[in-house]
Amino acid sequence: MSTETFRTTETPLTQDELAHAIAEDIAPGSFVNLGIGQPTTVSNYLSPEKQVTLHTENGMLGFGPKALGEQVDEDLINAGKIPVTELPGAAYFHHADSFAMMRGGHLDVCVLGAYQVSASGDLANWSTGKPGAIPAVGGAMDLAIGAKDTYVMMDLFTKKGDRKLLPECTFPLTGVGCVSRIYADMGVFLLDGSGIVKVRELHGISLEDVRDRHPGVEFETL
Amino acid sequence: MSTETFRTTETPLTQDELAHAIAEDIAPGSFVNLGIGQPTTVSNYLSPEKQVTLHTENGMLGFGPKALGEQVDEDLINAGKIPVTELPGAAYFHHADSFAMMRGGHLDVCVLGAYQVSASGDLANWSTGKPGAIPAVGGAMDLAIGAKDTYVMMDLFTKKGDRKLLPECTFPLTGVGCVSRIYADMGVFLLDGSGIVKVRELHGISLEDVRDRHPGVEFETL
Amino acid sequence: MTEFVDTAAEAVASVSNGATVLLGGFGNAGQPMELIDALMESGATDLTVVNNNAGQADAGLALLIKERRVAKIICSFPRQSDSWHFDEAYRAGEIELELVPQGNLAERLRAGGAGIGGFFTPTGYGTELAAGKETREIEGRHYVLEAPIRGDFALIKAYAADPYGNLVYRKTARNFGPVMATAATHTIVQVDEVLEEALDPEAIITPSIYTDTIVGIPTGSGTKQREEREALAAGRRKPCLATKTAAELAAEK
Amino acid sequence: MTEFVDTAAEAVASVSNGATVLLGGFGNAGQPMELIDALMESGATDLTVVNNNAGQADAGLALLIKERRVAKIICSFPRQSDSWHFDEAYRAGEIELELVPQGNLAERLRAGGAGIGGFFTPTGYGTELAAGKETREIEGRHYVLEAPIRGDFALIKAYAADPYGNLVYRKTARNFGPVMATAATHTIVQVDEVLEEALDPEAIITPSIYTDTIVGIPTGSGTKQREEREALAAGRRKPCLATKTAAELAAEK
Repeated sequence: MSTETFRTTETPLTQDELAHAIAEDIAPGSFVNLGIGQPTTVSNYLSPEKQVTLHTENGMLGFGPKALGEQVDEDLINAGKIPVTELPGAAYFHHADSFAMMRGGHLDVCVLGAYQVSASGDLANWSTGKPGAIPAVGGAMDLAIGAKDTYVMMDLFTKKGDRKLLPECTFPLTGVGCVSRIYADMGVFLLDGSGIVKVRELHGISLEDVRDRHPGVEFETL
Repeated sequence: MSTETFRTTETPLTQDELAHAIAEDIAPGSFVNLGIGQPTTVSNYLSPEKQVTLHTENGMLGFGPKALGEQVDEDLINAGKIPVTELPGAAYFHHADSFAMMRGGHLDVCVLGAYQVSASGDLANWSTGKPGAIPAVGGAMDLAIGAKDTYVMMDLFTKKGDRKLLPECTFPLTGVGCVSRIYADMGVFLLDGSGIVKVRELHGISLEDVRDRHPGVEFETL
Repeated sequence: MTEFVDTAAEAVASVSNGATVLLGGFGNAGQPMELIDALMESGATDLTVVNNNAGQADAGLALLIKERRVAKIICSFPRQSDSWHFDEAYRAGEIELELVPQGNLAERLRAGGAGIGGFFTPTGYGTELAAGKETREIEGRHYVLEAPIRGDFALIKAYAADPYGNLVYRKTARNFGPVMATAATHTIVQVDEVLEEALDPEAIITPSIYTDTIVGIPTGSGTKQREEREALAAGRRKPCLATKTAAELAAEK
Repeated sequence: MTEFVDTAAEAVASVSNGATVLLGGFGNAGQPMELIDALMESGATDLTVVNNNAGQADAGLALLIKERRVAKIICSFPRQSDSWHFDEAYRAGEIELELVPQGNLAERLRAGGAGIGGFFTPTGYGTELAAGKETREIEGRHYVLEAPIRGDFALIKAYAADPYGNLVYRKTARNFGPVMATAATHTIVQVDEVLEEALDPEAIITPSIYTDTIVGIPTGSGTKQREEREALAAGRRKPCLATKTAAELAAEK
């Protein structure tokens, strides 16, 4: 569990450090869905003693790491369509039951990537709204609203230096007011729907710089 | 299958003859729910060659006759809470799936008892509306609307001689326009929602008498 | 994470006054009798109970009602030949009744567990049980809007649990159990067997995510299941399998 | 009553022009590839297809789209790295797309099979995929009204069928199959194994009432399942079982 006091380090977290930090904050015994891509790396830091059970929306609880060699079975894949393994205690179910599990609020944590997050917790992670692009949403909107806590794992700024935490998202929304925490390379931010962003950690950036680079967003330290 | 021409006999059908007549009209391979009480006796005339599968709304397809002796298992009961047996090919499922099966129109035939049926197919079979009576509906309303065809099995008149086929039901409704056939001791009547009752068979009563005793109901022979 | 406890009393200890409690079972099949008895002992009162029936004879739910510990019951079939305790409480105006068609009850629980805010059902349309409810015609068929039901607790009976908290049921004792397990904040399960190995992941009916507290309590279900297992292992037919059809039995009479 | 046929061509012979066809599968898992190939051969056109994706590479659904046999597709994730045939048809305005969040797609199919006229879902509220749809606030949460989806046909892949037409699936190849089977007027199933004995009634996922036509077609699923069965019979671990945790694997790198 996280200790809820304001912390800083001199340098931004690496992706692995970020994955580790999220894993640390996931309570033992939790049921968790890790989104496709970067969020998947969180599993590298979930120690077996924690007994965290992973959910994949294509119908399984209790999958293990990527399948290797003779473990590979094309009937056993995760939502990213990667062959995975089975852990003892696993269960299979159909798509409607799987999404009922998610929509019904039974998962403890969902970790997702994001293009943008608003100060009130709106999430944009499925479309950049580019004209003429072919849309595809998959389970993004279901995942966004489908856990007791939705954590976003992202860089605080794009490669071009644009901020991703905004007063309002400019990209098409995935979900409204659904994000409770942002785990970014440069800090951990808690959102409670009030619009005021609580800063729990900063890494390689000062609070003053955070404020300067996020006009229109109100920050408070814990 | 029924031959759809008008038929008569001199005497009313006995309950067994009526059960037999209904069984004859159930197509081979049908999935059928037989309501509690008299409708259950239809199963006595379903020959195994017909491969009719019985559904019970408490979560089973493919149950067999009442359990006897060591067959009795209190975890294996029908909707009337009578211990029954299992047939090869049976399947168990939970209550929501069972009623989804019914509500979704997957059963071919449901046979129910009735207090009253209207000429347009409304059914009243759960309450006589007696003031102060404790109400109980069970699965009656789900069964009424939950099959491709809902057959009613009843006497044409009450013991007091009151008609049970009416222009409009006076008892509280179970379902609206849901009955497609009435199998009564004195005749078989087809309802198509038009309000005109098609008479397929009469037993121990003349068409003239039927008309006289059902003012306000329009009858036509096939 | 699922916790395993040793007694029914421990299992229901957290049920508080005023709680909404989903009780599994249809008739005696799947009824968590020992958990209900423990709830009786616990003293929890002012309960809202969801069950298909409203108690029978002088046991289980009927006793809770007799002692006026149930403020409200949501059920489909309260009136039975031996529902005298409910009948008396109801006539005395000492219990509130919400009567729900059985399939709507199951679907409302399913909606509660599945995060559905409401649904249009054809069941009950045009009847007095839909009085005052929103209706809608959709593609020529008439529907009634029904709301989800959720419980603070579910008390259910399954057949076996594995060490991870996954469940399987037994025959028609499955009934409301799997649905209620999804619809409660805290699901308490009594099982005949607590297994040492994981259940077959293909055959699990209630995944561990839905179970919170499990207690092993042998009942008659276990005896029957062992008989069945032994018969199959010995190459004999299942005891519950029909030996004759209804038509054959009727012809013999 | 379920009919068993010998070839995929016979199985899909009744699929008519203009039909709505539910296609099972998520990625390759559970995709009824041989049935889709037969549908391709059959010449049926002007189809509305419901599938999670919109075809990949040069096989199955992608070829149906390439040949402009699909007038409309209802799916959650059409755009993939190898969805070039869909991309081309879509950009040319030659296929209609209804984009549905994956969980709403599953729930709409479930509603279609369960006789539900519509339901309020929180998924998609406040997004452009809910634009123009009825919304409602229920107990402080916002919902969108979604409609059921039904198909004239479902084409799905299960693992095994018993002689009665009951089905079991295999691992995550289960996905949309059981739901689509309930939502179609005529459900066509390809299975790796047609069994001679009845399946365990406790473990059946799709009861025979939902299956209309079944064809046995051996695929790689059968090979893997036999390997698994042999391993278990010999007291070895399942081949697909994890030998190390993700944390251990990561530590080794």
